Amino acid sequence: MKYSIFSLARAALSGHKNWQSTWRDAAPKDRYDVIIIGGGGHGLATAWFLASEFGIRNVAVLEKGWIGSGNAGRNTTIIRSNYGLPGNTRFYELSMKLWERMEQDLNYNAMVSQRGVLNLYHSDAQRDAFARRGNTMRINGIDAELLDQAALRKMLPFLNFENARFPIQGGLLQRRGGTARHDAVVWGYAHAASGLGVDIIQNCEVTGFVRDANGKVTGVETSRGKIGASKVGMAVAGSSSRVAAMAGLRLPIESHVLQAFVSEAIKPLIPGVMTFGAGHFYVSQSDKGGLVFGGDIDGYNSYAQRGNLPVVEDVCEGGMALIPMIGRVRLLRQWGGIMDMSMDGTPIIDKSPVDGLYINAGWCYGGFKATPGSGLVFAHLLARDESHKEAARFRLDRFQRGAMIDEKGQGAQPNLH
Amino acid sequence: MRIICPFCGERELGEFTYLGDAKPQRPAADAGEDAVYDYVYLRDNIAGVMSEHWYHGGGCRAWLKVTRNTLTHEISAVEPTAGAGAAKVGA
Amino acid sequence: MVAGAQTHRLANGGVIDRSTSLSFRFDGKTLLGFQGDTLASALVANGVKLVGRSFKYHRPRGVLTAGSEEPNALVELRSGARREPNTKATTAELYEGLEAASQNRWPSLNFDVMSVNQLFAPIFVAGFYYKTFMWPAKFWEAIYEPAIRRAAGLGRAAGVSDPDHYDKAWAHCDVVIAGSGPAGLAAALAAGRSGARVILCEEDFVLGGRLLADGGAIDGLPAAEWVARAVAELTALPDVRIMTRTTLFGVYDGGTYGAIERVNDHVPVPPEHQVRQRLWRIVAKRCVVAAGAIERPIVFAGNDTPGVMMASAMRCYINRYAAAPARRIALFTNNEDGWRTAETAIAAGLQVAAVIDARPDVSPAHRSLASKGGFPVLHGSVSAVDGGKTGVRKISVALTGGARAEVEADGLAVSGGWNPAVGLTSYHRGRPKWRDDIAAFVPDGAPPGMVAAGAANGAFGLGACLREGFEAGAAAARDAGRGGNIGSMPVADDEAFSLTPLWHVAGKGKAFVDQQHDVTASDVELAQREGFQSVEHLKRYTTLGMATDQGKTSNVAGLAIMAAVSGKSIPETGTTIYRPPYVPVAIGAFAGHHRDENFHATRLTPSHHWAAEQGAVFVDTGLWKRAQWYPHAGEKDWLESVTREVKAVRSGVGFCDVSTLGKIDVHGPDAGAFLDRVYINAFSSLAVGKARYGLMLREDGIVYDDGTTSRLAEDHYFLTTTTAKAGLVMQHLEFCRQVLFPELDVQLTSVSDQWAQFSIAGPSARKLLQQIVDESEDLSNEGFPFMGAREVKLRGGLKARLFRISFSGEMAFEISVPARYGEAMARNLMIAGKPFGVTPYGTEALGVMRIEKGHVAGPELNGTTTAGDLGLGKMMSTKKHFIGRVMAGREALTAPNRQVVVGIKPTDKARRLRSGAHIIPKGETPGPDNDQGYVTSVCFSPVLDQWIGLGLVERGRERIGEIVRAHDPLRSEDYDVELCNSVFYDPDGGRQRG
Amino acid sequence: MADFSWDVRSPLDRALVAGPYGVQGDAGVALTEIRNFDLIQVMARRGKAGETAKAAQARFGAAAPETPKTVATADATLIWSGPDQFLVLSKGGKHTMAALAPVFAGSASLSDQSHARALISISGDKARAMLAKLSSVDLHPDVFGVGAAAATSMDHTSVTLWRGDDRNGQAVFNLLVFATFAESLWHTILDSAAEYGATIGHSEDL
Repeated sequence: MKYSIFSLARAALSGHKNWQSTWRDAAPKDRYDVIIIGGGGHGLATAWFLASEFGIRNVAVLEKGWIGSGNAGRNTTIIRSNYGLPGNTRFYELSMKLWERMEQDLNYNAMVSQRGVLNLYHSDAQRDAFARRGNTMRINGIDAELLDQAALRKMLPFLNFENARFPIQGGLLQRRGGTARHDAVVWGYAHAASGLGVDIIQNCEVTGFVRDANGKVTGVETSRGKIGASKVGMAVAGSSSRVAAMAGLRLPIESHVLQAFVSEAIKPLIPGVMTFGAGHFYVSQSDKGGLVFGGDIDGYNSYAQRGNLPVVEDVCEGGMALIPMIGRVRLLRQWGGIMDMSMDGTPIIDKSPVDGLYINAGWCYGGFKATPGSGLVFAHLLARDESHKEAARFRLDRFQRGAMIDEKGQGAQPNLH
Repeated sequence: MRIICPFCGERELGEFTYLGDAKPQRPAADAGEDAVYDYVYLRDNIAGVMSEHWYHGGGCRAWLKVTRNTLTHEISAVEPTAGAGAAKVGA
Repeated sequence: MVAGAQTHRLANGGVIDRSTSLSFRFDGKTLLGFQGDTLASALVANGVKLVGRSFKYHRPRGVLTAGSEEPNALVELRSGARREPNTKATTAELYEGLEAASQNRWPSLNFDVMSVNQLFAPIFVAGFYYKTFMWPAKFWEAIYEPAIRRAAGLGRAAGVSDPDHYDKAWAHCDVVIAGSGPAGLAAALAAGRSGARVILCEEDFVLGGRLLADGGAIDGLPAAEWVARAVAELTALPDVRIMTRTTLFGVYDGGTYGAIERVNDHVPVPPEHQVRQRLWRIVAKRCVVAAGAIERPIVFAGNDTPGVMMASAMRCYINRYAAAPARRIALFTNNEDGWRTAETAIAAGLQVAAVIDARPDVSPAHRSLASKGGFPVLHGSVSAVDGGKTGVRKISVALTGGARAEVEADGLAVSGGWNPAVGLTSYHRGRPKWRDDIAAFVPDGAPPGMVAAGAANGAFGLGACLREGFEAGAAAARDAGRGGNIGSMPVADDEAFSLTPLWHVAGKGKAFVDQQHDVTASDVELAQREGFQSVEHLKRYTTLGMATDQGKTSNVAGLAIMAAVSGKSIPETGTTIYRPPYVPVAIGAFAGHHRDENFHATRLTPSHHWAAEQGAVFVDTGLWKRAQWYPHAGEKDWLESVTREVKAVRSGVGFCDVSTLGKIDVHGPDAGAFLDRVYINAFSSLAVGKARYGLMLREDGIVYDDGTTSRLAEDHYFLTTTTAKAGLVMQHLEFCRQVLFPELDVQLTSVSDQWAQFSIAGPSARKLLQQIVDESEDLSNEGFPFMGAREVKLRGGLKARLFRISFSGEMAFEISVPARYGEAMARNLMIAGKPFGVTPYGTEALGVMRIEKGHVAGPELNGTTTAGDLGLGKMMSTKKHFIGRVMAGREALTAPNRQVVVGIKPTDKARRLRSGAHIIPKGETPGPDNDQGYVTSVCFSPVLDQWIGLGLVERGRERIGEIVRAHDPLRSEDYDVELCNSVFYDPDGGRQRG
Repeated sequence: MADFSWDVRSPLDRALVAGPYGVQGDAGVALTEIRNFDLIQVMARRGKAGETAKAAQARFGAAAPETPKTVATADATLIWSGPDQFLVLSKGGKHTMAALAPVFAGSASLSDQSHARALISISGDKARAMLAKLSSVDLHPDVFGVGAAAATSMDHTSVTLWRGDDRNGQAVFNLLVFATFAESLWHTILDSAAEYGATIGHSEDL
């Protein structure tokens, strides 16, 4: 049933008894043209693009738990394309353009909300770095504005302009940035992909790869039996190294925990998304009214999906330093997601050294905003066996060649990216 | 998390800085690009017990080798690195 | 306004101080309560039934519980800057002058326009918004979302800076105990007696937990008396600390527990010098969770009508607060415990209209109670409740066997059994396990060192609570190595326990599972129908359990209903993951003292206060405050001041405090060999008494840091780092020393704070210095040539370190004196320099001169540049191994088309150059393919009398003289610039050699 | 020829205001800055722990601390500061760089820290309560006794904390903080002490 206000009204008459399942909960077939490991946003988007853009519909998405149970359902829902380095800039803009049409493409309201993303600066050096980045965006046809303090005082009078340790000087604004309802993105892609015949298989954990005599991957072993495939793509943020290891691969990736926080629901207080340039804090307010905020990763390798107290304090200190009016607003929930941090802070989308296995990994904490773009370029790679032009720099061998894409300039130390 | 520094005793996480996996050994001076690439970039990224380098910068400034489970954060052993307490070598 | 009478206050009883009556305001109406009341109990005592409106449908809601699990009775507490949204009336302590307002209604609680939402209820089902508001795309931000956002949310935040203070503290103990009910007190007694260091946290402002409401007899004493004795005994123990108004909200790695103490929330305004709340990090060897259990509702049509209340809450209001939630009470229970409410009501002289018991039969004792109290016992379930915002009027009962009955009452107590508070024990992803005998989840897989006891562990009898608590306390103390005599265990009888699970009564009308989020039983069924069967999907799709009560009263009922409709068992269905904090915690408390100017520490240079006296303008660089420039009267802007300072240096002499540079003593026989490995150039070959510029790479071949390092003795080097990297370089060098090269005999010490260091630059620098150093010191070019370094004696005998190094390009020195002389040094430089027109200069002038000289700094050392990019490739020694050497050779890092440092100046001398402008070939349309680099650093050069800069530009050094575009769309600028030699001033360096 | 005055200024010279602070009445905390001291860091060289210990024993008539504690000698306090390291705190020029250099020649490296730190002495019956806001170290008397020392952090800043001899029945905690952080940390200390009432002063005596 197509979703609309009319179908909703019709359904209401019958007490909503006639709604079908949002996606088909499929059982594994013997083989598929393409198997995607990972039923998160990236995996489901890849399946949808394979079916809708490349006409490959004999596709299965294997999810070890329930779809969206990984980082797709744990992030702080921010979308933006305000990157500064070649490779990132145009890829994230490709993704942003896909966000802008997602709901109509999928017939599912993911609440894509372009309320703006603002990065605050507190020193001349930061301003200059933002100017460089903003100009890169503009040269690539992406919207960006450099605001001074006066403009910010008008726009966000509640920021701490008066007695801040690091006074706010201005900010880099991308008005097209914003947020999207993370779970709805997962359900929307599942809904649409399933509608095109993609099998979404939950509670199906991959336990190994099936290889032929030449070492080519020809399928996967799973908790629900062996499944054959011509090509296997992995989109398993938080488990990339573990899955790659099943194929004997070591990746330039470390897994770290990133915490996220939500406050009690309050009436509208904070307009868009803002990031504090002098501390570890960024925040937006959800449609439900909760302040959704976060900061830095906990800083050490971890697969435990929970955070530590010092980081909670660090993040709230940033919040109070920037927005002293939130002191009495209460933190409602804290949780942690596992970030696969690459060695330069930039993702890897490439064929793996193992024939038949394709990698989509190393998103650090940039994964959510990349969901539609990642789906498209990964589908392109799987369908055509060559990189999409906007993902050509996300090659695995870039570290051997010295062609890192290091926005933060921190080098091969993932916990600093 | 609390780390028992072999020199200072049990201390709060905030006193320590993390570097990463302590297993990769720095290749010899004459090692080639591949060996150094492997050392600098490739990680086992262990889900389980891992040996790590931590720096007690907020305390005695010793670099430590910490054995920690990345699934539970449980710390099973902490020892000084070779150069921490080097005045006692040979003694 | 006349204070309302406490119409529902019982004549006697209660743990309240009737001698202290408090007046307070609710929605503008002045009411009275007593010391010892919560806002909720005071409202109950005043007969207030309607206290709030629900999230989505704006349905009228009353008080449901008497604790932190409350979903409905949320208020905006206090006013103005102290207004605090979503405060639970059930935990807010009453104080004189308390102000509270109901939330999420307009214009008033009684008449709420948004309650029209109920008309749309048929459409506003779970997840309806995912199915609509999609067309046209633009309308989402413009129309739909703003409307939804305004409607959503609950209370309003103050909207202005929080005027109160918060702080944080550490506490250490053997055993921390959460909860001071029978189990918690027993645990504290056992542990305390054994000599353990104990911290007992109680979120309430009175100790006793359920004993306050349900009484009972312990060791033959009335509960209240026993509690008093226990508390007296604990208070007498030196190492036992009792913390009331303190909630243990989280457990973190290594036995660290988070607790929030509401130090002054029970007074209108915190006293001077005191905080509102304090965050505690409690480090404990063991933890006993005695947080009790939460009574769960039964879901039936109209179960959200004001006047419907948890049975245990009703007992609490009657017994603890002597406040009657209703005068004629009906009870709906599926278990033995619920009956206590009927007993309590009768004991308090209230009417019991009927007891509706879902179980096949009730005990003889209760039968006689019914006949004594003259009320019927109806076997069946409540199918509907009649009554609106004025509260319960009539209750329809579906009797076992199909008949129907109606009961008239103004209050309905509901007991669906008890859920142990499994939050704390589940925060490390331990999944609670189902126990059929009590039809509830109990803790399992608790974090190391933590154990649950009493009701929190599914032991609901008073005797069992005492037993489990006492044993847990004793065991915890033992594990912590305390062996003292624990004395005798407190004893009490165990009440009978019988329960017939009942989650949902089918019926017409909305039956609420999550009252705050308006999630109904049919929403759960819809979720199941649409494939959201995993409990996590259920939660996310319906928002069940995501409200401010964190689903304490709704989660289990919700998943039980999901289990029923999906034909699974409850344990198969499982629970969602439990997340800290156990109760919502103010963000201000997590921040503590670290806000405003205390957000981060501040570092001051030795001459800071002197510079302040001179009227210096300071800039934040990292944690440092540095003098940026020293304005003179009449100067129109910073540029005029900076230009004056630069000219003064270039024509005469100036000085600048450069103490912020990282300074490291490198000692030991292998110091030279060590530096050879960390720098790309050689230092073992550096002669004693000489300084050299050094460059460090990261292991990946990218430039890490730079600075001058001097050899003061065979086995002693003095290394300097950039201000920004000082701490990181020290850490890196210690890593090299301790981990990479442990075979080298080298010692490192930071001496950054030991030395006040000044740069003295300009043609007259030597003349000035000669005034200050002892006559015996030879500063001539022969006696102390360029790049010399040595100790010198100053007039008056003070020893200093002197370096003949130049960042400005002028004849310059850096001199270090022990820091406590730093301020004197600045004053003396002014005195000594007077004849030469000495001028103190700040970081801006410093920056101008380094750009004029083409020295690279932070903007060029940006973590992505190689030595070659910076024009320093030749420094890379080919004769030795050093960190970063191998990776620096990779193809992309040595490619001919890399962006390298080059000078840039606008062709129009009047043009201002800006950092961040991009470099585009002349005559081309800017695009990703011809974006060849950008401007990294700019300044107005007094020497060249124009803006100049440095940039990173593709093949820049091969393109000297080429005219290109500086493209700056952000600032709507686009102009021609010339690529030029990065050394704008005195290229052959004659001036600095003097 | 101009004549110069080389007056010394402690890093707390401006921030410290002698007298009462915070809540009036009986002060719960006493804060005293100790000014103008000599502080030398001694770092044993590779394999030279034994020789360094001998040299220290000979010089101070007491063994230097090898674990986190302090050793009080006739005219100096030796404070453990890390593996193979200790600080020599003294007054009146008895143990300066010049004096100690020959003592440890060849066995240890010395670094002058006399001006790199400010020294604050904290006592009073609320000293522990106040320090609990600043320090994550357990200062319970059974755990942190007289002579105990810790290289630790306060407010994300490295400090050296040790417990001196009790003064009229009350514990005394000594705190070495980095000079450039001193003023900032001092204000944090004052904020922490305000609710207990503090009495503030400075002294030239250890």
